[in-house]
Amino acid sequence: MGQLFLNKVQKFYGDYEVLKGVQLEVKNGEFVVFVGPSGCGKSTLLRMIAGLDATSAGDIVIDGIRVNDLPPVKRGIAMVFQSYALYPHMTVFENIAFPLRVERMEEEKLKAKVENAARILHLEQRLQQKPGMLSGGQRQRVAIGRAIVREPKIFLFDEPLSNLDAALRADMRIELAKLHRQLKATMIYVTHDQVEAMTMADRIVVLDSGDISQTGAPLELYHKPANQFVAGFIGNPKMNFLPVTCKGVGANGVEVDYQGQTAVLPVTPRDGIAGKALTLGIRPEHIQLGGGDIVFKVTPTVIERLGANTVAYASLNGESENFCAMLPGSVGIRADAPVATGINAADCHLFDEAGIAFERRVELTEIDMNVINPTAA
Amino acid sequence: MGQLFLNKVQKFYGDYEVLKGVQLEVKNGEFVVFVGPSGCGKSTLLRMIAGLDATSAGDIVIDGIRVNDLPPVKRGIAMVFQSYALYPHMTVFENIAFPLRVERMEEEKLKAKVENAARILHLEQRLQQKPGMLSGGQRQRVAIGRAIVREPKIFLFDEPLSNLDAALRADMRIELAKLHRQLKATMIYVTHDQVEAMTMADRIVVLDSGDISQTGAPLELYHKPANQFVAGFIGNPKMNFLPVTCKGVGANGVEVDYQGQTAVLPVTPRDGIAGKALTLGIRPEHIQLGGGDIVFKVTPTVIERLGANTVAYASLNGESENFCAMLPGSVGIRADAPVATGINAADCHLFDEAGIAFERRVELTEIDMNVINPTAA
Amino acid sequence: ADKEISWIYCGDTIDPVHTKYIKQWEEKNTGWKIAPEVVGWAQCQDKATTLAAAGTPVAMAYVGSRTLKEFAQNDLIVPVPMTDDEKKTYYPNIVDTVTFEGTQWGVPIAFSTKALYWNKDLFKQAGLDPEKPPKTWAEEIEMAKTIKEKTGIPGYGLPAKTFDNTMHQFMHWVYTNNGKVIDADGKVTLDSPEILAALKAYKDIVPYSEEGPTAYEQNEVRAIFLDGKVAMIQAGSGAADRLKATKISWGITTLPLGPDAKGPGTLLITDSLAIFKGSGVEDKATEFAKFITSPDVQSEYELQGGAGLTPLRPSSKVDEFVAKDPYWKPLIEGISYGGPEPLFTDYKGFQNSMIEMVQSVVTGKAEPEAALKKAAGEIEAFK
Amino acid sequence: MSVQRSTVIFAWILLLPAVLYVLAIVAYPLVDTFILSFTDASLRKTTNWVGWINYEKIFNERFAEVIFRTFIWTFFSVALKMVIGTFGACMLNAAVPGRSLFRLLTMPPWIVPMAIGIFMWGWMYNGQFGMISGMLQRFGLADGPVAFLAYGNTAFWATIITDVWIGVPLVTIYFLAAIQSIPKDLYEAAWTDGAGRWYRFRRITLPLMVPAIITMSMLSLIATFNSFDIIWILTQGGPSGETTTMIIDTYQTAIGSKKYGEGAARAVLICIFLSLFCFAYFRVTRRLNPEKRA
Amino acid sequence: MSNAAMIDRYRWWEIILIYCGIAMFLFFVLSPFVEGFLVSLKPLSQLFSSPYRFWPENGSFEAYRTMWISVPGFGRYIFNSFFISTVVTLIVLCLVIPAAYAFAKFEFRGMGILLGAFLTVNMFSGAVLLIPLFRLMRSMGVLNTYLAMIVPGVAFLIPSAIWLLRTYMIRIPQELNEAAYMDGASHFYTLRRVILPIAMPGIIVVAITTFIGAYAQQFIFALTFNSKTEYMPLPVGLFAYFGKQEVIWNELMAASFVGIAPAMVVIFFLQRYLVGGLTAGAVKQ
Ligand SMILES: Nc1ncnc2c1ncn2[C@@H]1O[C@H](COP(=O)(O)OP(=O)(O)OP(=O)(O)O)[C@@H](O)[C@H]1O
Ligand SMILES: Nc1ncnc2c1ncn2[C@@H]1O[C@H](COP(=O)(O)OP(=O)(O)OP(=O)(O)O)[C@@H](O)[C@H]1O
Ligand SMILES: [Mg+2]
Ligand SMILES: [Mg+2]
Repeated sequence: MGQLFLNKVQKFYGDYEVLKGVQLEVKNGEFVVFVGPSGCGKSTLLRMIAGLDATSAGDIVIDGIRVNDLPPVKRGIAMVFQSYALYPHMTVFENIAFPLRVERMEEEKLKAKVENAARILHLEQRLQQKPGMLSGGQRQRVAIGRAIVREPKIFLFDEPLSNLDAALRADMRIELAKLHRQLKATMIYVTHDQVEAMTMADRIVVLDSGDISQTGAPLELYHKPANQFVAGFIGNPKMNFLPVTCKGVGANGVEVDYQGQTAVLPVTPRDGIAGKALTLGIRPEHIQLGGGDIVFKVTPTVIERLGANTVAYASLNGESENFCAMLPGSVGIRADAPVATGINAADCHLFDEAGIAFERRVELTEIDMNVINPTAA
Repeated sequence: MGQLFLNKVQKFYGDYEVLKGVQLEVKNGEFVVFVGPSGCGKSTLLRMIAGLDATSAGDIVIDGIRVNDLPPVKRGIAMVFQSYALYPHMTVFENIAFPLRVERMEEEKLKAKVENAARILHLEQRLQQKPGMLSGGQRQRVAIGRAIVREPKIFLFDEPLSNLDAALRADMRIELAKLHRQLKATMIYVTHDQVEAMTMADRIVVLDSGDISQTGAPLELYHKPANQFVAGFIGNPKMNFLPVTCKGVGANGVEVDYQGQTAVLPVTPRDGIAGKALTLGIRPEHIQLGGGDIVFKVTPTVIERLGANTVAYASLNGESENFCAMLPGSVGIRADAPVATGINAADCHLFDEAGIAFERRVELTEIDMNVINPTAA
Repeated sequence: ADKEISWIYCGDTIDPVHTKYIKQWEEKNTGWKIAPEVVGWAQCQDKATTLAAAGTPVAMAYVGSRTLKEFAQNDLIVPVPMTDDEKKTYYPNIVDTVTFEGTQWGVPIAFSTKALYWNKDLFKQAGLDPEKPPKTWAEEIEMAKTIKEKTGIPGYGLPAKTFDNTMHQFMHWVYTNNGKVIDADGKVTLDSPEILAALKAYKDIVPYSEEGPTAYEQNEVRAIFLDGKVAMIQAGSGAADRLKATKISWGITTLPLGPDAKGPGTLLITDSLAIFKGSGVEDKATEFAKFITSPDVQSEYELQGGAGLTPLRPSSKVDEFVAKDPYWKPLIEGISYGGPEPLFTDYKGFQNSMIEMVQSVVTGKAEPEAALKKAAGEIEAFK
Repeated sequence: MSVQRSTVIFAWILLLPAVLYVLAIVAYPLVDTFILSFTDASLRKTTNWVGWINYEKIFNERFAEVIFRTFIWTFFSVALKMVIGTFGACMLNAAVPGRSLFRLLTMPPWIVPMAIGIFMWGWMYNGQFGMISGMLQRFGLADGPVAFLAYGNTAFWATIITDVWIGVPLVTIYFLAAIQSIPKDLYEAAWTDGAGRWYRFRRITLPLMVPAIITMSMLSLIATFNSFDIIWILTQGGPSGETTTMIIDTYQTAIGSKKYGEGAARAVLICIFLSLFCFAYFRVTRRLNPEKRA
Repeated sequence: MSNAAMIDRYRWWEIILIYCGIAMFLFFVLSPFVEGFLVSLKPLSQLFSSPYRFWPENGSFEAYRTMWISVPGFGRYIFNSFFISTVVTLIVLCLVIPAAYAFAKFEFRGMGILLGAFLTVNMFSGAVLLIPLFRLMRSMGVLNTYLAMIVPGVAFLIPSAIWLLRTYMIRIPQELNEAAYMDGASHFYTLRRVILPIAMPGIIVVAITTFIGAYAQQFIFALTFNSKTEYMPLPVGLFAYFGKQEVIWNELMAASFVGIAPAMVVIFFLQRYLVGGLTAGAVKQ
């Protein structure tokens, strides 16, 4: 119960095509996160699933029933808004009870349900307060409480944590994850914060201007991004991209040349790429001081010391801060003092001119297959 | 010239003492960040320095002159507001030019100055647009532009990045750091995001309900927090605290007992602590799987896989998620599957009952002294 | 420059006759100028009063004669005594309307009387002789009844809205029964058999009047009559003028008489020019007032027809006029036993009590005797 | 704190022109009226100090009735304005084609000179020739002319309706604005939970309009309490004084009967009543938003 | 498929209900105008005829022509109304903008009382204060000039204008003031360069309400304080269609429609701001 199928869903605003035929299947009980840059259509898609916005073309199917023309309540979904949309004039109790009042649930049952929800969300003490007196995190929980009392098949969240400060966000993230396990409901979660996406999702859907760019488990996206867009979007700090030339193709992968140094990257080769300009991708956390398959000198311009690790930014090829390395916390580098850095071929990603990734020969099992597909476990 | 001295600055709202005698000296050209939980008085202090709020008691001295009764413009201060406070009806050019128009600067000089500021901030293309058409980061830069044209001695920033999304925030952080180096002005920056504090500050001032809890370079606060409040506030995820008992004091430090295991922590001992209940602090990034001076089994309840690293949360002693470990990205742990974790005595912090830290015997020079006191370099 | 005589002139525009004679007078009296200010009927009286009360009176204003007593008592206007010769030129009783404490306080400039109009078609329809209008109240009530019962159309148009002419209309009944509200010595004689009879007649005729008399004032009732939806009304000359434009066949006669009547009567309403005290040009204003109301000017003004005015003075011209338009005759005949608007210091207070009295009888809230007693008691305070 | 003192001085400088203007034009006549209320001022040129007599005179039986009627009249008029205004605002808020035209069409009663609007209503109410009576007869709902202004209670309601009519456009527009400032996501949230239109109106729109309703009630209470032209033109307070409100009575006393002193006393009384309302209003709004403004 | 947000999508019967509701509402609002309009079309002689006929028999726009003849100054009256209202509006804005700003942005002792006092002024219909006002106007020597209507008109329109504008200005973020203050701008400079432009929608609302208040409603002052026909405003001009015996109803109504047309045009163009401006100001208070 809670299975969602989007079939070539399209959305037009006038002539402007916001969603270009989204095709997606969400399994029952799955936690799916939509990520993507601002304006890519995440909210629009979510609102269409909710039934708040009309679908221009395509089908939205929930549990086998096409729901395009059903109002939200008939779809068995509940939505938590970014702004929480709490009713300012009602107490927390009444806010949570609202969906039940709509159903005219009898008082006793209603009370039991609200109190149960409040217990799950640790809101027992707040039931008689108005939303105006609550902190951001508490409000957020009230909004969730309002969603869970209805026992919907599918929860929709639109950037629910973006109004919270970092500490609270971390706490709420954990609570949401636990809630998911507890309720076993299908959840669809929109965010543009990819840390949230990585930590919470069973599966991440990366949207790029109205299209699905890649779907997959968080670590699959991290380790095997299908294209340069996903590679750049997933991972923080952003992946570094270096222009390389393809020297040739061998059994061990593709040989590339970066400013005279060559390395063989363990990716599945394709035909006819010899001599072509390709893009090499390397995550900041895979850059090390000193040796590696490819080494180069950089002069960090900005150094951020976060305690646990140190992030160094440098200009490569004269462009502004396009190179970033994440190094251990106590690393001895200084701004404006050149250092030698290196990367290992095994950590590299390779993209063709169109930005399509060459499949990496990474054994995901090495990383712990159970984590990559936790639902399969 | 941009030296600031706060002498026993107090602020009352009615009977409520918001600031309890703040004593602080800011050197010329320093980048000082005020951090602290919400409501601790950061904004109030900043607004008092700016001259927006009156000072209840104490002196605010800028370059040797007591400015308590001077209006902001006479203090040589510029402020960037959290909400940017851009004038929505004026173009970017006019917004930046505003302070110069107030001074009735002649048109040509004004134009030159605005254009110069726009160049520094990469706003040349936007000068004729209205703020409503700009993205968050661009607006932020306009607000900074308005501050820099006046060439103030001191810049004040009140959570300037909190409205931006994570990616933009990272970019702006770098730009602000560069701007600081470029202008060499004194900057005072308020935030409750301690990542920002760590990465940007020459010196961090941790405020705790109206009092300064500790002042120091970012890594000093990270490695040698003066008390439990600072220890918990600096570092992300938060430091873990474990209740321990003092077994005795030796030459190598303090011997503590945690659930039957003992370890000698390399901290400067004090008299009469034997047998007392103390608190051991250990950062999540210093927890490792397997061995260590103290080892214990935990059952992770929530696991966040960020790609580069994995954060595991567990309940210790039955409390909710009070234990957090930051492990390598591809670590093989699973929720609800117990694992053995360990910590090294050298990484530990120790606090007495009042929360005051025992000084750690960490050689900060080992970590690169230049980084800890960059201005001294 | 020229000395000015300010004049509050009621209406929408200055009558061309007046314009003509103002010019004539100004030519004769060099150095003097008449400055008329045209103020709508609804407000002109109040405006003159406000100005006087505020201490900046106009020289001369067109006011209802009924307010003259109030003005005089409060020392706002100067008397404008008439010579006996002058008095004689007017129809009888007219001078009384501006007389108080033995002298005259204004110069009459407009005059109206009422007569009974009846709709011959409706009479015919009801089986009555269309050429025989009622002569007495009893006949009037009886005929109204017949018409109402036979045709379903109300027999009588009774205005009883909270409006000044509700009292006026009632005063017609008072004066057609030899009644008096206040006698020459200033004694209130409202509670008299004559007036009680009038009030009772009102009560009797209500069932045969239009639905909801308290919603209509005189002009509205007239409009209903013009529409053929009521058979009889009391109205002034204006109605005749308008009837000409309709298909109704109508007649006009003197107002029906009550049991105690001595002869045809009507309420004599005059408007006067009052000369305000303190304008500094009182004498010249008086002179002008007399000029502009002098027989020739006045008859030219009032005999234009259509305005609803009745001539103030008898003259050969009037006779000619009556001969031409015989409907004038009953309007003039009533003057002989007519009476003025009763002069009270607080005229409005008095009027309100009278309206209240009429309305309470018309709506059946009170019996005539009780209503009359109550009103008589109240108006004592307004003398 | 010098900073703050200069700010306060500046605030007063800003206020001064308006304050002085109103003081000069209104306060003087106001004080004059207040003084007048203790005299026997009339058309007579001399006036005497009479103390509280004018106030004592007010409280005869008749006036008690007038006060009572004024309150009832005001209550119904304001209540109807609020109800119709809310209704209108909701209707005009609905996303249907033509709504901006409809919004424009609500304005005329507000723009037309009040007297003219009232005359038009006078026409409507006319039993013989008016639209309402005519239509009622046409549709067989009445078997003869219905003279609305003829009877106490119909005239009472007729004047209220006209007053409502004049007040409704501003109330509607104001409420429309209030409705539009309610965040849209509240409705979406409620709708997601299955709340229908009516339910959403009852549980969200209405409660969130309360501040606007209170403000408008206050402003229209003042206007309605002082509403003069409507009753004066339609009924002059009749029939039998059944539409006489305090302001009508004040006018009749002061302007009609020229008893300026007594009239002034009545005016002062009206003022006292309204001040009490104002006071209550401030108390209520303070309770509604206890926190100072943002 | 329409693109309207789903929540605004109505079922057919809901649309019918909404239109019925709107029709009911507009019927209430407009029916007197319908009656008035029909009256203006009927020849005077036919005005009073029963049974009631909705459509006038041989109705015509004749009254719209003759009204100019019956009251030759009517155009002038409209002009006067426009002129007076414009001047009144300008003066009110000049006085009210600073005052509303002070009420909205500064906190000082006595503010509540003063605000209440302004509301109190709203309570007095000019009618009650007529005679003292007259004396005042006289001593100011402005009787029988445009000023006689402008001066008191302004006074009685100030209070509600302050209320409206204040609620609007409260919503302008305080940071803008502070930012300007930081940059050394004087209070006055801030008001002129920052607040004024931002408050424009609110100011337009106030301007419209003031204009209309002055345009159509300020009857009694004109009547009492001015005697010169050439200065009279529209409402007084309309009363020129009242004779002693009779009201020229059809021309009166025609004139009313002609008279309010200019104001309607103004509203037509500004109504967007009217609702929008109130929206921004309506939430609190
Ligand atoms: N009502 C509308 N009319 C026209 N275009 C719209 C409308 N609503 C959204 N859009 C456009 O659709 C695109 C997708 O908007 P959407 O709100 O779904 O983005 P998003 O992915 O949620 O972005 P964000 O992360 O900023 O919330 C945007 O380019 C936006 O401009
Ligand atoms: N005008 C005021 N009147 C009374 N108390 C105030 C006022 N302004 C601030 N405070 C109180 O002063 C304390 C400090 O507020 P301040 O805004 O400086 O906090 P902050 O550290 O900036 O918090 P945040 O991170 O949430 O911005 C708070 O407890 C607040 O409630
Ligand atoms: Mg979105
Ligand atoms: Mg703050």
